[in-house]
Amino acid sequence: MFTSKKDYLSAKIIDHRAMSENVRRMWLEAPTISTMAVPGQFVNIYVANRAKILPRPISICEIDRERGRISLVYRVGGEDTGTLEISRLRPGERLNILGPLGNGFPITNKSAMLVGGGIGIPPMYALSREIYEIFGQKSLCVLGYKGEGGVMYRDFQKMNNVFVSTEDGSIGTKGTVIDAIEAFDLEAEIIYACGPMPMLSEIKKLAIKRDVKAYVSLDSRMGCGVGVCLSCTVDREMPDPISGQDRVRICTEGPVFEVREVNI
Amino acid sequence: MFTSKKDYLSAKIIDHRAMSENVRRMWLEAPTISTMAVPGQFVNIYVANRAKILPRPISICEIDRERGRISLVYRVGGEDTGTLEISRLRPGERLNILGPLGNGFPITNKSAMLVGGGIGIPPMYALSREIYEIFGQKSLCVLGYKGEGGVMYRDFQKMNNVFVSTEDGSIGTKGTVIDAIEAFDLEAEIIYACGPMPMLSEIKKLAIKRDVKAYVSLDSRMGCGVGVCLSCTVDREMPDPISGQDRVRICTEGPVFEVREVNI
Amino acid sequence: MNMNVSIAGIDWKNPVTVASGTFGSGKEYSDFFDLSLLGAVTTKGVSFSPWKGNPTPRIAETCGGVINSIGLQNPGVEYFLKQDLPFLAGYNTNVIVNICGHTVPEYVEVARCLSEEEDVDYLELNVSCPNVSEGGIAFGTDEQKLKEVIADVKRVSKKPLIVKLSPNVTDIVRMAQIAESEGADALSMVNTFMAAKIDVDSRSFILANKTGGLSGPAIHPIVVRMVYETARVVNIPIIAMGGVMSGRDAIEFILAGATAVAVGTASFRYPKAARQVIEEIREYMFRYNVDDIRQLIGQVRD
Amino acid sequence: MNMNVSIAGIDWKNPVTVASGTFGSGKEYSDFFDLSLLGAVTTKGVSFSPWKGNPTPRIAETCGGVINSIGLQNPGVEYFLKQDLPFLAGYNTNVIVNICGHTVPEYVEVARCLSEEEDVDYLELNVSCPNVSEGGIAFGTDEQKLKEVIADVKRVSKKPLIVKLSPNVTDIVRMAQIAESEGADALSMVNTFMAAKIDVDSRSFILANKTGGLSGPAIHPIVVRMVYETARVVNIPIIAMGGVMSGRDAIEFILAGATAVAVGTASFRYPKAARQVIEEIREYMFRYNVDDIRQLIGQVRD
Ligand SMILES: Cc1cc2nc3c(=O)[nH]c(=O)nc-3n(C[C@H](O)[C@H](O)[C@H](O)COP(=O)(O)OP(=O)(O)OC[C@H]3O[C@@H](n4cnc5c(N)ncnc54)[C@H](O)[C@@H]3O)c2cc1C
Ligand SMILES: Cc1cc2nc3c(=O)[nH]c(=O)nc-3n(C[C@H](O)[C@H](O)[C@H](O)COP(=O)(O)OP(=O)(O)OC[C@H]3O[C@@H](n4cnc5c(N)ncnc54)[C@H](O)[C@@H]3O)c2cc1C
Ligand SMILES: Cc1cc2nc3c(=O)[nH]c(=O)nc-3n(C[C@H](O)[C@H](O)[C@H](O)COP(=O)(O)O)c2cc1C
Ligand SMILES: Cc1cc2nc3c(=O)[nH]c(=O)nc-3n(C[C@H](O)[C@H](O)[C@H](O)COP(=O)(O)O)c2cc1C
Ligand code: FES
Ligand code: FES
Repeated sequence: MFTSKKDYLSAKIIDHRAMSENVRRMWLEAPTISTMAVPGQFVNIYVANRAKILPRPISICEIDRERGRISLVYRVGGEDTGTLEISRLRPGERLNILGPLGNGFPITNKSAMLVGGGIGIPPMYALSREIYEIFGQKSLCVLGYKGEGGVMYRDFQKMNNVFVSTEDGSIGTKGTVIDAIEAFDLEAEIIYACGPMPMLSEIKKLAIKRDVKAYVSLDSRMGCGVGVCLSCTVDREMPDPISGQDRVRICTEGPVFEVREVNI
Repeated sequence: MFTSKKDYLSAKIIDHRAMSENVRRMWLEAPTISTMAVPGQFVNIYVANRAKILPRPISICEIDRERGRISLVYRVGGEDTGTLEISRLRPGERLNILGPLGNGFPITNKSAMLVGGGIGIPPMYALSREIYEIFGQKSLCVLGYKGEGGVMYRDFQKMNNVFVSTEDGSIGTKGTVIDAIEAFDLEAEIIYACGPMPMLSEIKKLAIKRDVKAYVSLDSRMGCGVGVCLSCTVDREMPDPISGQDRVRICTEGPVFEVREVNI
Repeated sequence: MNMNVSIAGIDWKNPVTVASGTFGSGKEYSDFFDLSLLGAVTTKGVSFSPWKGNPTPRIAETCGGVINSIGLQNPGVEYFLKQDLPFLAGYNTNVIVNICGHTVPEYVEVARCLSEEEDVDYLELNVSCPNVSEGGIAFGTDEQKLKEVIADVKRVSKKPLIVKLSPNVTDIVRMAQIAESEGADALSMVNTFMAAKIDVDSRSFILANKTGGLSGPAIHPIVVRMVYETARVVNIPIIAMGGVMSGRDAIEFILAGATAVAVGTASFRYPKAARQVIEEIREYMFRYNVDDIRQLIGQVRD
Repeated sequence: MNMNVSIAGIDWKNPVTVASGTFGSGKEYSDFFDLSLLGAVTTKGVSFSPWKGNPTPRIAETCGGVINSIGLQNPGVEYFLKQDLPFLAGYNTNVIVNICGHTVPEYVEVARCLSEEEDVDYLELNVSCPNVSEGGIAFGTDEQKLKEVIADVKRVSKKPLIVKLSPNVTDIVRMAQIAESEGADALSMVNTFMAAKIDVDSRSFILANKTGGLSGPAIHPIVVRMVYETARVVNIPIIAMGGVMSGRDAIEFILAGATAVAVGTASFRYPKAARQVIEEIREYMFRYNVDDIRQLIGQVRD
C-alpha cells in the first residue's frame, strides 16, 4: 500500500575492494534500487554505530540491472569517520541503505562532455555508460585528479574519449579540468559535471560563455536525504515560478541542476 | 619503566561460542594477564563502539598459563547493550581489555564450599580448578540456576562434588543455593561465593551462624575498574583501622571481601 | 491494550508524534508509512511571512548527536495553509502546527491565522526563535519575554496551546511553571541545546552559522531529568522529545512523567523510526502486561 | 615545537591536565604512564571534613556519555595532605587541587589549609557542590552565591584560583564574567550536565541518587559553544573539559579559545588517554606545521 519509490533495505555486500589508497568500490545487492535508479542519483548509507546518526550520501556509480546490483565508489575519511567504519565491512556483511534518492542527470542524444573532479568522478561513470548503452555514443570525458593513481581512469576509457588533468601534472594536462578543456579545445552540445564547488563554478562560466546547457551535481551536508530537514538547500537564481520558493533542496530537487538555475 | 601489574592490550579472540542461549565463552590470547591472574580477579572489556564508554567488568573464568590464555564467560544483554556487540566478535578479531583487576580469592587447603549463582558461577570455576591443582582437593560446589540448561555444570563435575539448585526445580533442589546447602547439610571450613546480592546476604548469615569465613565477590556498576572514580564503593562494617576510611572500592580492595568486612 | 492518551481534551490513538522540523510537512515520510498511525503529526516551524533560514552548511554530526542551524526556513503561513495543511488533513491523526516569530506581534499574527483552521488541532509555540527586538536572544530563555509571548498568543489562539521549552536555561521547572500559569495547555520538552562543532583541519566551524542546536541521543539523559523534575510540579501534560531512537527511550520519558513523546532526529537515520517507536512501545506493554499506557506515566519508582 | 602554555603566571609543559574526579589522586594511573608528562594533575574534590558521598549505584552509561553521582566522596583535607599530596609532589608537574564545600565557610576552610602547602599550585573551586544552606541548589547556578563563594575563597587563597563553572545555566558567559570580576585567575569549563537514566525493565532510576552529572563526548559540542562564547569576552585563561577523547577534540577546544584542556571520562575507557591526547596534539601541530601551540588558541575562523 505504501510503495515508496525509495527502498530502505539491509543490502548484502557482494564485493568490496580498494581502488586506491583511500577510495573503495562496493557492490551491493539492491534489486529494487538497481531497477529504479538512473545516473546521478544517490543512496543514503547508514553507519551501524548508533552514535553516527546522519546518512552518508553516496552517488550510484554503476547500475547492474540484470543482476540487481549497484556499485558505490567512495572516499574513506580519516579517524573516527563513518566511511572508515563502512570501509571495514566485508563481503557477505550487510549495510543499511536508502535509495535511489534525488533526480539524476537528464539524458539526451546530444554530443556530451562529462566532467568529473576527484570523488565527483564515479557518478559520471554511470552516466557515460548509460549514454553509451542507450545512444551507442562515446562521450568526451574530462577527469580531474590530484595526481597519479586516480581512480576509474581505465573504466572510462572503454567507452569514452578520455582527457585527464592532474594538479601536479603527473599525467595529462597540468592544472584543472578547465585547463584540459581549454588545452584541447574540447566541445560538446551538453555538459555534465560533478566535483568540488570551485570546479562547478568554472563550469557555470564556461556553459554561459559557450551558451550550452550544463547539468551539475551539487554536494551538501545532508540531514535526511529525503527532503524533510532543509539542511541542504541552495539559492535559486530566480524564485520558482509556481511555488514562489527561492531555495531548493539538493537532496530532492537535485542533486543535479542546470547551472543557470542555482546560485553557485 | 612504568610496568603496571595491569596489562592493557588488544587481545586476539581464539575461540568464542555459545554455552546457552544468552551465555558465551570467549578465549583470549592474553599472556601477561594469564601469568599474573588469580581466581576471583576480573578484566575490563571495552566495547569498540566509541559511544559506549564504560568498561564491562568480567571475571576471569579459566586461566591457561601454559598457552597464555584466559577465558571469560559472560551473559549477553538485550538490545543495544555492550555485551551484545561483544558477542558478535569472531575468532581472529581483537578486543581491548585491561587486567587482571581486583584482589581475587584467598586460597587455603581448608575444605572449601564454592557457591555460585547464575552468572556468578564462572568465576567459581577458576577457583575450583586452582584449589584442585594446588591442593589436589575436590571442593563442594553449589550452583544455583534459574532452570535447566545452566552453564558449566559439566565442567565443574570433573573435579568437584557438585550440588545444584534451580528456581523451577527442574534439576537438583528446587529453590536457592541456600536451600540446597540446607537440604544436603553441606559443610566446609571456608566458603567462597559469587552471585546476586540477596544470595550473598544469605551467605553472610550462614557464615556468621556457622562461624566460618566466607569470601564473597561483589558486583557493582563501575566507572574505571582501577580505583580512580569511586563509583563502586561499599560500606565497611568498621572503618579501616589504618586509613580510617569507611568505604572501600569493589574494583580495587575487592571484588572479594570476607563477608564480615562489608555491609551487605 | 490501550495506547490512547488525551492532551488538552483531544484524544491521541497513541502517545507518539514527530518533532517539529524533522518531518517536513509530512508528505515525504508518507511514502514510508501511513501517517494515520501516528498520535499526531507536528509540522515544521511556520512563520507569518516566509523566512530564508541560515546559510549552508546547516547540519553537522557529533557523537550521538546532530547540530542543526536550519534557521526556520519556511515559506510562511499562507503557503502552509494552501500546500501543506490540506495534505495532512487527509490523514486520521492530530495536527500540531509549530509556530515561530521574530517579534511578539509576528507570533500573534501566525497564531491568529492558524486558529481559524478546522484542520489544525494544536499550536506549538516555538520560543527558541531569535527575538529580533532583543538582539537575537531567544524568547524561551528570558522569563519576562516568555510570559509575554505566551500571554499574547494565548489571547488570540482558539486552539490548545503547547509551549515548547528551551533547555538552555538554569531552571526549566520555573519556565514550565511560567508557561502553565500563562495558560499553556501542554508543554513540549525540549528544543535543542546550543552547540558548535569545529573542523580542526580547516579551523572553521562546520556550520555556516557557527552555532546550532544539538539533538539526538546525546541529549536524552539531560531531557529525562528535565521531564522528571517538571512533571512533578506542573499539572499540564508534557510531550517529551530529545533523542528518542527506540521504544525504550520513549518509555523512559513516559516513566519520567511525559504523556507523549516526539521522534525527531531518529527519522533521519531510519525513515520509519516513528512507526517503529510505536511498535516497540506496544511490545513493551505486551511483555510487561501493561494494558493501559497511562499506567506508565510518571511511574518511575521514587 | 612549543607546547608550553602559561596559566596565572605558572608554566605548563603542555596544555593538558586531567579532570577532577576522574583521575583519583593520581596514584592509580601512575602505573600506566609518567605523570610528569602532564601539564598539570587535577585531584578529585577535597572538602574540609570527610564526605561519604551518595549511595550506589553511582554511575550509568548513555549514548556517548556517562552519568555519575559520586557525591564527592572524599576523606577530607587532612588525609589528602598526608596521603595524596606528597605522592603528587614527587612528579614534575603542576598540582591543581579541586575543592568543595557545603557552605561558604567550608570552602574557605579547605582553601585556607591548602594555601599553606608549597606543593599545591592552584585551587580549583568546584561550585557544583550542593549548597546545604540553600537547600542543595549548587553555588554555581546562582549569581549571588557564586560571587560570594569566589570572593570569600579568594580572600584567603594564596594560590591562583581557578573557578570551575557549571554548564547548567542560561548564560554561562555571565557566570564567567562574574568569576572574573570576583578575582578568578582562570576558569575551568565545565562541570557535568544534570541528567538521569531510567531502567525501563525495573522502572527505576539507574543511579541510587536518581540524577547525576553527564560527561563524555555527548556534551563536547555544547561545551565547544560555551568556551567559544566565553573566550571572546573574558580575559582570563580557560581550561576546557567535556568529552575530550582525542587530540582533535582537544584542538577544537583550543581553537574555540581554551588555553588548556582536561581529559576526564576518556580515562575510564583508556587509562593512558591523557598521554595519548598530548601525543595527538603534538602530531596535529607537526602535520600542520604549528610551532607554538599558542598560535592555535582562539584561532577558529570567524
Ligand atoms: C549527492 C551526493 C553524492 C555524493 N557522492 C559521493 C560519492 O559517490 N563518493 C564519495 O566518496 N563521496 C560522495 N559524496 C560525499 C560524501 O557524502 C561524504 O564524503 C561523506 O558523507 C563523508 O562521510 P564520512 O563518514 O567520511 O565523514 P564524517 O566526518 O564522519 O561525516 C560527518 C557528517 O558530515 C557529512 N559530510 C562530511 N563531509 C561531507 C561532504 N563532503 N559532503 C556531504 N556530507 C559530508 C557526513 O555525511 C556526515 O553526516 C556525495 C555527497 C552528496 C551530497
Ligand atoms: C567484578 C565483576 C565481575 C563480573 N563478572 C561477570 C562475569 O564473569 N560474567 C558476566 O556475565 N557478568 C559479570 N559481571 C557483570 C557484568 O559486568 C555486566 O553484566 C555487564 O557489564 C553488563 O554489560 P552490558 O553491556 O550487557 O549492559 P549495558 O546495559 O550495555 O551496560 C551499561 C553499563 O552498565 C554496566 N552494567 C550493567 N549491568 C551491570 C551489572 N550487573 N554489573 C555491573 N555493571 C553493569 C555496564 O558495565 C556498563 O557500564 C561482573 C561484574 C563485576 C563488577
Ligand atoms: C533539522 C531540525 C530542524 C528543527 N526545526 C525545528 C522547528 O522548526 N521548530 C521547533 O520547535 N523545533 C525544531 N527542531 C527541534 C526538534 O523539534 C526537537 O525539539 C529536537 O530535535 C529534539 O528532539 P530529537 O533529539 O528527537 O531530534 C528541529 C530539529 C532538527 C534536528
Ligand atoms: C566520576 C566523576 C567524578 C567527578 N568528580 C568531580 C569532582 O570531584 N570535582 C569536580 O569539580 N568535577 C568532578 N567531575 C567532573 C569532571 O571533572 C569534568 O568536569 C566532567 O566530567 C567533564 O569532562 P569529561 O567529559 O572529560 O569527563 C567528575 C566527573 C566524573 C565523571
Ligand atoms: S538533506 Fe534533508 S532536506 Fe535535503
Ligand atoms: S570502578 Fe572506579 S573506583 Fe571502582
